[in-house]
Amino acid sequence: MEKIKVVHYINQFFANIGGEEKADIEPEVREGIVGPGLALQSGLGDDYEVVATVICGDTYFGGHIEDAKKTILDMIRPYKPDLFVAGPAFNAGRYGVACGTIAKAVEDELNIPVVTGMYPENPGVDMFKKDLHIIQTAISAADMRKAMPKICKLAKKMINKEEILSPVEEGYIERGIRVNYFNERRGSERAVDLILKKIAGEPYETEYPMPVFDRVAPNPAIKDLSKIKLAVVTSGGIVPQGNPDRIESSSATKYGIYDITGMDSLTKDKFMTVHGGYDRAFVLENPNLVVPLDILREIEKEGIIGELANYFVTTTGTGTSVGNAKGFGEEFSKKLVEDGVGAVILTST
Amino acid sequence: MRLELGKIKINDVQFGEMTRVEKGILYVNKEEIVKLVLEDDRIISARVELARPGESVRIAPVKDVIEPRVKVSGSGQIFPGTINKVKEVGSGRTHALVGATVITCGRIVGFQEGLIDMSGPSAKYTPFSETNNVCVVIEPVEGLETHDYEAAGRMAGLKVATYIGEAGKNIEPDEVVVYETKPVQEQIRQYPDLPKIGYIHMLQSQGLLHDTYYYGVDAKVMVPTFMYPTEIMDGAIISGNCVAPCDKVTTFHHLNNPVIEDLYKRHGKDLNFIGVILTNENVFLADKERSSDMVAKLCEFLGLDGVLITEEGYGNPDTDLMMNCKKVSQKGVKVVLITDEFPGRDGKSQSLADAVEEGDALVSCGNGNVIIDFPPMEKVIGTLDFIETMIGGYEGSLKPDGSIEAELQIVIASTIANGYNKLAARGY
Amino acid sequence: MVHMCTVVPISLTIGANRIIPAIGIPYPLGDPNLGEKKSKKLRRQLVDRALSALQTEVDGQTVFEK
Amino acid sequence: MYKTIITNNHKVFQKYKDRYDVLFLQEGSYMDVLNETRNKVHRGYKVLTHPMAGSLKPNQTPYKSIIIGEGRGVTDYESINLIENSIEAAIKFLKYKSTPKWSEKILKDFETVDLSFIENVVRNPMFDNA
Repeated sequence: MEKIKVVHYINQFFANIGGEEKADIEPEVREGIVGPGLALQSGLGDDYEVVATVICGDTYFGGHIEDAKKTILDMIRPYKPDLFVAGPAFNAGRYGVACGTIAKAVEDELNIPVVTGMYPENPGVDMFKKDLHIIQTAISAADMRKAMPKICKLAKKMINKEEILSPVEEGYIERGIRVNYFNERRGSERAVDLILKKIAGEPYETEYPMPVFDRVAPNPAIKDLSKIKLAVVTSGGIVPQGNPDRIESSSATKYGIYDITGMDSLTKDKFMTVHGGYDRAFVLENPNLVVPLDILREIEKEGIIGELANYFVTTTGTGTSVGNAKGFGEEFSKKLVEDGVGAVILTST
Repeated sequence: MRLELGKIKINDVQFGEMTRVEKGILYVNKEEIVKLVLEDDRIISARVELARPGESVRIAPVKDVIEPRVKVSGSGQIFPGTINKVKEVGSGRTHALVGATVITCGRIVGFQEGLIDMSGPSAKYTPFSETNNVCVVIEPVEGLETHDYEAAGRMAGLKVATYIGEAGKNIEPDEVVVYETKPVQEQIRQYPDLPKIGYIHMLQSQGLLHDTYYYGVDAKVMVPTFMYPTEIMDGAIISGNCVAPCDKVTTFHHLNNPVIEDLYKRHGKDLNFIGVILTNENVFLADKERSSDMVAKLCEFLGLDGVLITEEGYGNPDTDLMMNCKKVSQKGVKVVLITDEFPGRDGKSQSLADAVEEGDALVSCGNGNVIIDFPPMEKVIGTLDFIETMIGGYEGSLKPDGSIEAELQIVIASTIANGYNKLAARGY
Repeated sequence: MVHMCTVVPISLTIGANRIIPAIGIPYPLGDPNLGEKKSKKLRRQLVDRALSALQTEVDGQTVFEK
Repeated sequence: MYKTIITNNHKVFQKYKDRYDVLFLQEGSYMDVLNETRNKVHRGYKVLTHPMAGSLKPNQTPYKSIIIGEGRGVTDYESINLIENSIEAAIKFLKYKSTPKWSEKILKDFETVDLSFIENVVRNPMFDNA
């Protein structure tokens, strides 16, 4: 019998190439098993064969998402896999985002089952949990021994087209997909229990959690603004004319970084808005209404701020999932910090 | 207020010379029912058909479902303010033909209503696959205006149910359940150590085909008020709503409100059921503001520790649900919400059209957007002509062999948002 | 970071700590109905307020109305 | 308060065009009415009737009528919340199934039901003072 073919994706660290200093290596593919592929192969058993392993540096992937995705898909295709496993990434943020991105691309393009694994706080979780089955792991690679068997078990169920049970039963992170089932008791009876628990101050669990948002502690005040580099970030959908990166007018899946070197103002011949959630007429006429470059240049000249970053960061706020937005933020914040930006004005429409 | 509800168990329904109950079998006189319905000159024809559990029967499109009941003693008559004179009900003795219903069906407008399957895999989604149903198929006179037709259909069902209910008047019930709620101060004194629980019952009241009546008054023109729970069991509230099949609160469900039933089950044991606050779901935002203010005020006034809130419908009512939840919580009263969900066909979107952080304890009555397959049935009561235009149906829903593919929301009371069913949704 | 936005409740919900209420959704920083000159002046005021918010210590979510 | 009815329902337009300011989007869709309302709300109008009035889902009825009132130039957060949630919900429904091409008779029924929501509000004694 022909074996079920599996391709595995891992980063430079798990391929034993190196840590952060090797994180910029470009994608490569190797025949057979590498690193944690051993645990994957043994977990899947003799009916399966890990035919290839794709390796990519996390920094490279993060900086070249579109290119990396395309290259890696091209590397995977010739193996005609039946199953794709990425990671697990544990709590490694960029690795998690890479695993999620590539797993989703494989699922969409090659139409085969995909599984990955992450720690619940990995940013890749919020970005991809609705699209993928992500096995919940512990924070570090020490959990590999426990995580891999769960990945294998779920992957086999997918291959055998068995019913995927609830997150608790299978060990994946809840995807936020609402699925019907018959409870043992009717709703009104459960509601009476719930109210009595709530009144008694006992722990109770809602059957449908309302959307919740994270809180962060405020940063301390800036002492001397005149030494600070300031940047503008916006969710108002301001892009260069022609929208070169094709940022969506709603439900954005990407953000853009656009140069403003030497400009005194955002002029309507060079910039526009693609935001689909408001009447664009005013902003099309004057993009400074959203990215106040005209004022910020004045302030820069007056020496009130040290300098203005030579770009602004932009996306469309409307309909964009919290997971995606969070992912964008985690990514471009790193760039802002690397570029020495000390303060940000975020404008929303 | 104290009501004895005598439950006469009905295990079968048959046509007979005389409408009567004998050994758990309901016999109905077809001609008398037709005559009763045709008293209304807005209706040109009426047909009576029977549907029993397990039969290969599909009923569509359904307007309302009503349990036949009759007042044996005590003030007022069944369905006060609509069928009978306005007079307070909810005390004395009432008999119910449990396991029997009257179902009105036929075309009201082109797009609403829903279906009931008496057997097969889709039967489990509606409680009416387990009841013995007297189906009244009505047809209006040509060109009858929509408002008039809705009213005629509504009255026809109530009239027939009242007529059939009379058959239970002198029958010894299989079981008598006593429900009692005292005036508020006495009620609190009766169980001083138990948490005081209320029920906020939101009535659909948006307009044509979206209305509910309380003692005959249109719920959209009333302000929130207090009601003894037993009043509802005598038909103080009736449904004039026939738009969203899955979460429609039929008149049957008003008579058999599960929240009231389950609160009474634990009344005096681990809670003290103080009563029901009735409110509405109006379109005008100023009305929502006023109604939710008054609901919160009533909760405070009654000194409640906790409330259960149910809604009828999706979208507009979600706003009332959340406003009630927020304002009642702000009075220091604990809240549990009961509702159904519409998270889209992939189940990935937000289930409700509104949300507040106070809504932290919610019971789910299921996802109405899920696609269900309905196998063909041997007999159709009513017509399948409108399946594709019914809510939950779509172009291509009805297959040539009579099978149907449609969203769960096409099934009557399948995700009813008062917790009557066991269906629920959970996160996957 | 300072958040300049029109719908302050949303900013509070999502957890921004320094918030500047903006003018309107289709024109957060300015008001084109007032004409270009006044609109720009308004924008300057708003940005100045944002910069001063960045220099103010806060111990939780704070809306800078003035 | 100066009120405007935004509608794509001919029956609503005919009935109220002489009494109220009616913005009639003759060829407009359900979404167009929501979007037009949103633009007005963004410019300071208040929503006076719930944008999702009726249990008919956005991919079932083609008609929508919403009454708005001229605000005092201040953004009304509740109105924004309502209209944005309604648009989000409408997109969710329309994404999987667009509104069918109904027969004339059914369209008339939809018009009548939509009109009924507005009639019930206008009939409200509070309405003209709101």
